[in-house]
Amino acid sequence: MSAELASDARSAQRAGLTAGAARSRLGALAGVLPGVLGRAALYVALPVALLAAWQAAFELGYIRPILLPPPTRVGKAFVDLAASGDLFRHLGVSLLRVLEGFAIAALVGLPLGIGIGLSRTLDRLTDLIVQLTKPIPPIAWIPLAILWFGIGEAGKVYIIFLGAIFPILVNTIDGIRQTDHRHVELARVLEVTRRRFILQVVLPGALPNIMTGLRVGLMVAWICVVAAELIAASSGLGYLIMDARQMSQTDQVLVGMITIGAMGKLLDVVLRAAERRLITWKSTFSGS
Amino acid sequence: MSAELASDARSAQRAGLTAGAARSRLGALAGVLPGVLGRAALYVALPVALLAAWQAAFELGYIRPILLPPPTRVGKAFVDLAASGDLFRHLGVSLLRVLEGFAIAALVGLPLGIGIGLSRTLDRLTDLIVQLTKPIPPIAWIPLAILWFGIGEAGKVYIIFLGAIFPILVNTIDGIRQTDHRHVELARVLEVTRRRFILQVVLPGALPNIMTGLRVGLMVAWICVVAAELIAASSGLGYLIMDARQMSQTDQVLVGMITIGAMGKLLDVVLRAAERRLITWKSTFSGS
Amino acid sequence: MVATAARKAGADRAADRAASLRIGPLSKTFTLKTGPLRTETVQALSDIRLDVPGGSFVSIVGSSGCGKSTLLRIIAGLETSYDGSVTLDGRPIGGPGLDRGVIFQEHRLLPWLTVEQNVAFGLKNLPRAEVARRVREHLELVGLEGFAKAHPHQLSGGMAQRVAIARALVNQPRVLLLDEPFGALDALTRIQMQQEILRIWEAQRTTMILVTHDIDEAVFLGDEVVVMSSRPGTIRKRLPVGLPRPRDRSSPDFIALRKEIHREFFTAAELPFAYEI
Amino acid sequence: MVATAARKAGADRAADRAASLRIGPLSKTFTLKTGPLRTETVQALSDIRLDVPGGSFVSIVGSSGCGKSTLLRIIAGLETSYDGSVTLDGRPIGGPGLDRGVIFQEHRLLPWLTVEQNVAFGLKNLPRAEVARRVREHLELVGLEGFAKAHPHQLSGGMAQRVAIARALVNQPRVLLLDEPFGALDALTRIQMQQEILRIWEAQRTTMILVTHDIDEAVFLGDEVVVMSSRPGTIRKRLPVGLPRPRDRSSPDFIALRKEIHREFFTAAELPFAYEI
Amino acid sequence: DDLRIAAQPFPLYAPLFVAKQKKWLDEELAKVAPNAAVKWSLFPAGPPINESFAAGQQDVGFVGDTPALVGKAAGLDTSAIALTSDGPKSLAVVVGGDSPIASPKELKGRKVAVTKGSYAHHLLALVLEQGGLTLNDVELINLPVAEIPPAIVAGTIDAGAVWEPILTRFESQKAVRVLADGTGIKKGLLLIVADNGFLKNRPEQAKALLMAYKRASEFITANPKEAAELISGDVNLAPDLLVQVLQRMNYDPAIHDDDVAEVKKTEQFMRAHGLIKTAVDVDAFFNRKPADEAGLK
Ligand SMILES: Nc1ncnc2c1ncn2[C@@H]1O[C@H](COP(=O)(O)OP(=O)(O)OP(=O)(O)O)[C@@H](O)[C@H]1O
Ligand SMILES: Nc1ncnc2c1ncn2[C@@H]1O[C@H](COP(=O)(O)OP(=O)(O)OP(=O)(O)O)[C@@H](O)[C@H]1O
Ligand SMILES: [Mg+2]
Ligand SMILES: [Mg+2]
Repeated sequence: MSAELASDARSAQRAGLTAGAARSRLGALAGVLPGVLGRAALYVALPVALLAAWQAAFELGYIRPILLPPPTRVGKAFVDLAASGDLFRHLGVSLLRVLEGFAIAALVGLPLGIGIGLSRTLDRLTDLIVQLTKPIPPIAWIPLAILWFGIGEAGKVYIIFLGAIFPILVNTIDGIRQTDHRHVELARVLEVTRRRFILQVVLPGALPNIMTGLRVGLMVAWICVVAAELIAASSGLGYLIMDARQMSQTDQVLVGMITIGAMGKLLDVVLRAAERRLITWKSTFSGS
Repeated sequence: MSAELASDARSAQRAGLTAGAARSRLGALAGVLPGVLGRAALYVALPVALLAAWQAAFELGYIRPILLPPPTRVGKAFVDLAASGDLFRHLGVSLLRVLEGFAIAALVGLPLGIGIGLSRTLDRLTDLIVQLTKPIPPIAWIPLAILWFGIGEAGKVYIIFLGAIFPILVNTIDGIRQTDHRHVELARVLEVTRRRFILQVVLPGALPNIMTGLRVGLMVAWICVVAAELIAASSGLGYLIMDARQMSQTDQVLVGMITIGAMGKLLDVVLRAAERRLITWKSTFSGS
Repeated sequence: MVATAARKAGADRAADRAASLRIGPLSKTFTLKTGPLRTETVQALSDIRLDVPGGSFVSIVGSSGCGKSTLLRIIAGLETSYDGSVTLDGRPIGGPGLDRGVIFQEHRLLPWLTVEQNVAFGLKNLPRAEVARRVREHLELVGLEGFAKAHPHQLSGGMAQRVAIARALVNQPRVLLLDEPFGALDALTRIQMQQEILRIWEAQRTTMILVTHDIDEAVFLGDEVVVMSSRPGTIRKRLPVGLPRPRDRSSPDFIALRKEIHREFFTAAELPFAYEI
Repeated sequence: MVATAARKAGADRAADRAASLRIGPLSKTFTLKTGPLRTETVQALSDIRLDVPGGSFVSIVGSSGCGKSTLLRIIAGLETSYDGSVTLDGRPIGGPGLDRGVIFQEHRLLPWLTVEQNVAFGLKNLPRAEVARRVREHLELVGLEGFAKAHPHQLSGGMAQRVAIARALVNQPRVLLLDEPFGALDALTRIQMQQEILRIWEAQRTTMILVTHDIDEAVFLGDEVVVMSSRPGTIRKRLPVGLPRPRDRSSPDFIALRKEIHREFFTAAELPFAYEI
Repeated sequence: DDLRIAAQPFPLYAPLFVAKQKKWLDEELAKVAPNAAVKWSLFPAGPPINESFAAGQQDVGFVGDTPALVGKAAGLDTSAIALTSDGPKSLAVVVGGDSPIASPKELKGRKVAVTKGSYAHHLLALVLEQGGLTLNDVELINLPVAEIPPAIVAGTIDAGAVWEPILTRFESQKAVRVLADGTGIKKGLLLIVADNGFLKNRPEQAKALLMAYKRASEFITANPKEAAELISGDVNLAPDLLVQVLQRMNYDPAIHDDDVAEVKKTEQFMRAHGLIKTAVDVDAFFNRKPADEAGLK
C-alpha cells in the first residue's frame, strides 16, 4: 500500500505538479502515519536505551543491586507499591501540596512580578528582600516554617511556595522588561488605562516568558517536595523517598524519583497545552 | 543650595524653555543627588523595616529566641563566625562548588538548549529524559551521586549541576522557540550558514531569555547547596546550616541563610551587569 | 476661498476643538556610536520654527532621514529631551495625550489582538455597543470590514497600515500626526484614503500634520507644504497652497506648485540625471 | 532597441546568469478565523500564469491585499503549500535560495547587528577585506556610509529600508524579488535608487520582479507591467512597455502608458470622485 | 487537651507503634482524659522534633539521647521521663563484608564515616578509644547514616558507624561486617522527653503514655513475630527483617542509674567535641516522677 502511494506521488510529480500540491493530496495518508510512529520511536528511544543499558550492567555484574537495583526490581517495587495503593496515596498527597504551593506562588508571583516589572519604585523596594531570599535552600527554611506555620500542611506548602515563586517572579519581571517599547509608546499616545496597558500590552508580550517561569516554578516546586515533607509528614512522595532512604530501600527511592519525574512531565504537558491555547496569534519558530 | 537651583529651574521655565531643556541643564546637580539618596533609602527600606519588626517582636516577648533569635544575636553570631574566619572558609568552599556546578550546567545547558531549540529531532530524543529528570529533588539524587562520583567534590558539584541545568535549559529552549519567524525567513532566503544563523539570529534574540535562565539557574544552584553538602562535607554554607540545625543553633542557621542570600544577590548583580553589556542594541522598557 | 467656506459650514459643531501648535526654535541631537569607542552626534533637527494654526493642514516633505519623524515624535510628546519649545494651545507639551493622535511610520499593531481589538485599543469610557459601532464604521472606512477577526500577521502590508489609520481616526483627536500613512497603499486605495482624511478634517476641524514622500499628495491635501532638508534637519521652504478644494490634480496651478516643490527638493542635490515631471 | 543594445553590451560577462521563471497555473488560499468558531478561506491567488524570461524586468501593480507579496513569497520559496507549479530555469522551486534575493515589504533588519553587519549578513565564503569592500560599496550606493556602525533603532524609516536594499544587492542574486522597496523613500532618493537598480540590472542581467504602488515607477523600470486585481488575486492585464531606455518620464508614450495602467486599475472600482493624472 | 506526640518512624521506637496499633494508648488516655486524643507527628530525625518543641507544638518526643541533650542545651524546657529503648547491639562500627580490617586499631588513618552529632558519633569515639585511638587518628567523614553502608560497599570509605535498621539490612546481606558494637561501651539509649509545662499541667497523660508504652514493650518481648507483623507498615520494614531488629533491642522504659551515668558520659563527649556549647545537668534533666507513678521499674 505504501508502494502504491509512493508511485502515486511520483506520477503526480511527473505531471508537473509541485511538491506542495502532491503533498497536500497524499499527506493525509502517506506522510502522517509512519511519521507518527517514527516520532514516537524517537521519543522513547533514549529512555529505553538507558533502561536497557542499566539492566545489562546489572546482568553483567557491573552494579551490585544493593547499591542500584536493576529496572526489573524497581519495576517490581513499583508494582507492589501501586498494588497496595500506597503509591497513589503518596502521590495524591504530594500532588496536592505541590499544586497548592505552586498555585499560591503563581497567585502571588504573577501580580507581584507585574508590579515590579512596571514600577521602578516597587522594584527598588522589594529587590533586596527578593534577591536575598531567592537563593536560600528550602531545607534551611524548615525551622522557620515550623515556627510560623506549624507542622501541619501549611508549613509544607510554604516550603514549596518558596521554591516555586522565584522562578515565576524572575521570569515575569524579565518578560515585562522585554515589552516592545514601540508598543509602550503606542499605549502612551493613546493614553490607555493602566488596566488595559497591563492586560493588552504588557501581559500578552510577556506571556511566553511567564509560561516559562510557571514551568520552571513547577519544576522547583517538585524539587522542594522532599524538603517540605521533612516536616512531620507521614505520606507523600518526598516522605516515601526519605523514608526508603533511611531504610536503605533503594528500589523504593527510585520508584519515588520516577513517579515525581512522571508527574512533573505530566504537569509540564498540561502547562504547555495551556500555553498553546493562550498564544494563538503567533507563528512561532519551532526548530527544523 | 537646593533652593537656589530650584529657583533657577523656575526662572528657566518662565523664560519659555521646556522641561526638556531645563532638565538637561540642571539635571546634573539638582536632580541627581537627592534622587540617588532617595533610591538608596527605598532600596533598604523594606529589609530595615523587617529587621526592626523582628527585633521588636523579640523585645516584646512574642518570639522565643530558641527558634528565632533576635537580629542582635544573629548579628553577634555573624561577627563571631566572621572573626574566627570560619564564615569565609564555609563561604569560599560553597561558592566554589556553586560556581563549578553552575559553570558546568551553563556549558552543557546552553549548547544542549540551543540544539533542542533548533532541532525537532533532538527535542524529541531528549524530551522524555529531560522532563522526567527535571523535577526530581536533589536530595533524592544523593545515593546515585555517591555511587557515581564518590564522596569527593564531584558528587556535590553534580547535585548543584542538576539543580542549575534545567532552568538554563528550559529558558534557552523557550527563548529560541520565540525567535521571530521573519528573521528565520530572512536567514533562509540568504542561506546563511548554520553557524551564523545561531550566532546572529537565534542567540541574540534568545539572549534575554538565556540570561533569565542563567539567573534562575544560579538561584537553584544555591538552593541545592545544602543537599550537595549532605555528602561528606565538613565545610560549606550548606554544611554550616545543617550542622547548626543539628545542634539547635538557630542563630548560626540564620547566619548561613543570610550569607547565602547575600552571595546570591551579589552573583545576580554580576549576571545582570553582564546582560546589560551584552544587550546594548535595545531600548528596553524598564517600568515607570 | 470656496474650500474655506465649505469647511467652515461643515465644521460648526467642532469649531472649539481646533488646536494650534507653535514650534520653535527647536533643535534635537542624537548621539550615535560610529566606532568601538567613538561616538558622533547627529543633528536631527536644527532651529525649526513652525506655526500651525488650529484646524489647518500642513504637509511636510523632505529627504529620508531629515528629521520628519523626529519632529512628529516631539509634537506627540514621545521625545522630551530637546532644546527649544513646542506648545499646543499655548501650553508646553509635557507628554503624549489623547488630544494628539499619531499614525506611526510602521503600523505598530499589537500582534495578539484582532483587527477590531486593535482599532478599539485606544477607545475608553464608552459603552460596548458604541465601541462596536465606531470600530465597524472605521473598518468600513478603510475597507477592511471582512477582516475584523483577523490577526495582524494575517494581513498584507497595506491592510495593516489601514488598520493603523482606523485606530488613529477612531479616537477623533484634535491634532492628527500622520507619518507617511499611505506609504504602503496602492494608487487607488491611497486616493480613497486621502479623500477620507480630507472629509474628516473638514468635518472635525482636526489640525493635521502629514509627513509624506508623495509631493502630489502633499499639495493635494495641505494648506501649506513644508519642505525640509537634511544634515541638519531644517525647514528649507514653506509654500502655501492657495488652491480651492476640491482640488484638481490636473489643473495648471496644481501642476505648477508640484513642479516648484520638486525643484525646491531636487536642487539640494546635483542630480546626475535629468528628471522631468 | 537602443536600451537592449546597451544592455547586451554591458552584460556580456553576466550573460549566463540570467534565470527564467515560469509561474502557473498557481493558486493559493489562506484560512482566516472570522468568528469564535467560524473560519473562512481567503483566496489570495487564483490561476496566476506568468512567464518571466531570464534577465527581464517585470513590474507588478495591484490593490492592497491582492496577493502580490504572497506571489513573491512563493517564488522566494517561503510559501510551499499552494496549488500549481512555479519553476525556475525549469526546476520546481523547493525552498529559498541565494539565487533569489528578496527585499521584503518591511525592512527585516536584525536589531542587534549594526548597519554594516546587517548588510554583510548574507555574505559568505569571502575574505574579510572583500566583505568590507562590498559592504562599503553598497552602503555608499544607498547613501548611508556614515551610518555603518549605527543600529537599526537609530535609523529613520527610509534609512532602514535602504539598508535592506543594500543587503539584498550585495549578494548579486540571479533573481531579485522587490516588494515595494522604495515605499518609504522620498521622491529624490527614490529616483536615485531606481537608477541604481536599473544600472545593476543592466550590468548583471538580474531577473527582476518588482512589486510597487507607484505606477510611474512600474512603467519607468519594467519591461512589462502586470496589473493584478483582488478577491481573488488574479492577473488582470499584462502591458509590455515598449519604450527605449533611458526612459523619459515626460514623453508622450510614457504618459500614455501610465494613463492606460491607471485606467486599468481604476475601472475595477466605481470611483466616487474624478481623478485625472 | 490532646496529647501531642513527636516520633520517628523507626523500629527503635517499636513499642510506641505497637501501642498505637493495639489502641492501648487510646485506652489508657481515655481512662484519665476522656476528651483528649492523640495527635501524632512523625519526623525523619531529631532536630526537627526539637524545632517543633521550641515552637511549642509538642508535649512528648521520642528521640535519641544526643538530640535530647542538644535540645536541652539550646534552652528547651524539657525533661527525660523514660527510656524508649536501649540496645548495645543496635549500633555498631561496620566495615566492608570482605574488609581486612579486624580490630579498631587498624582504623588508624582510614576513611571512617559517621553522622556528625548522632549517638553513633559517640560510639565511634568509644570504639576508637578501645583501640588506643582518637577521632583525630582517622579520616572522619560526615555522611547521613543511610549513605554509609552503600559507600562502604562501593569502596569509597573503609568503615562507618551505623544503627538500626540499616545495620541489620546490610549485615544480613553480608555487605558489611560488624567491627565493634556498643556492647560494654554504649547502650545506645533513646529517650522519651516531655515538655515541663505539660508534665506540670497534665501529669496523668504522661502516666497514661508510659503505661501503654510499658504494656507494648512487654508484648514485643513476648511476641516479637506478631509485633513485627503489626507495625511493619509503621516503620516501613519487612517483618522478617524487623523481627531481627526487634530482638536486638531492649524496650525497657524504666530509668536505671547506669542509664543516667551513660547519658552523663554522652553529655561530656558532646561538650568536649563542641556538639553542645552549654553544659546540661543530666541528673536534673531526668524527671523520674512520671515513671514512678506509672510503676515502671
Ligand atoms: N498568513 C496569512 N494568513 C491568512 N491570510 C493571509 C496570510 N498572509 C496573507 N494573507 C491574506 O492574503 C491576501 C494577500 O496578501 P498579500 O500580503 O499577498 O497582499 P499584497 O498584495 O502584498 O498587499 P499589500 O500591497 O497591501 O502589501 C490578503 O487578503 C491577506 O489577508
Ligand atoms: N534613537 C536614535 N538614535 C540615534 N539617532 C537617531 C535616532 N532616531 C533617529 N535618529 C537619527 O535622526 C535622523 C532623523 O531621523 P528621522 O526618523 O526623524 O528621519 P525621517 O525624516 O523620518 O526619515 P524617513 O523619511 O526616512 O523616515 C536620522 O539621521 C536618524 O539616524
Ligand atoms: Mg520617518
Ligand atoms: Mg504586500
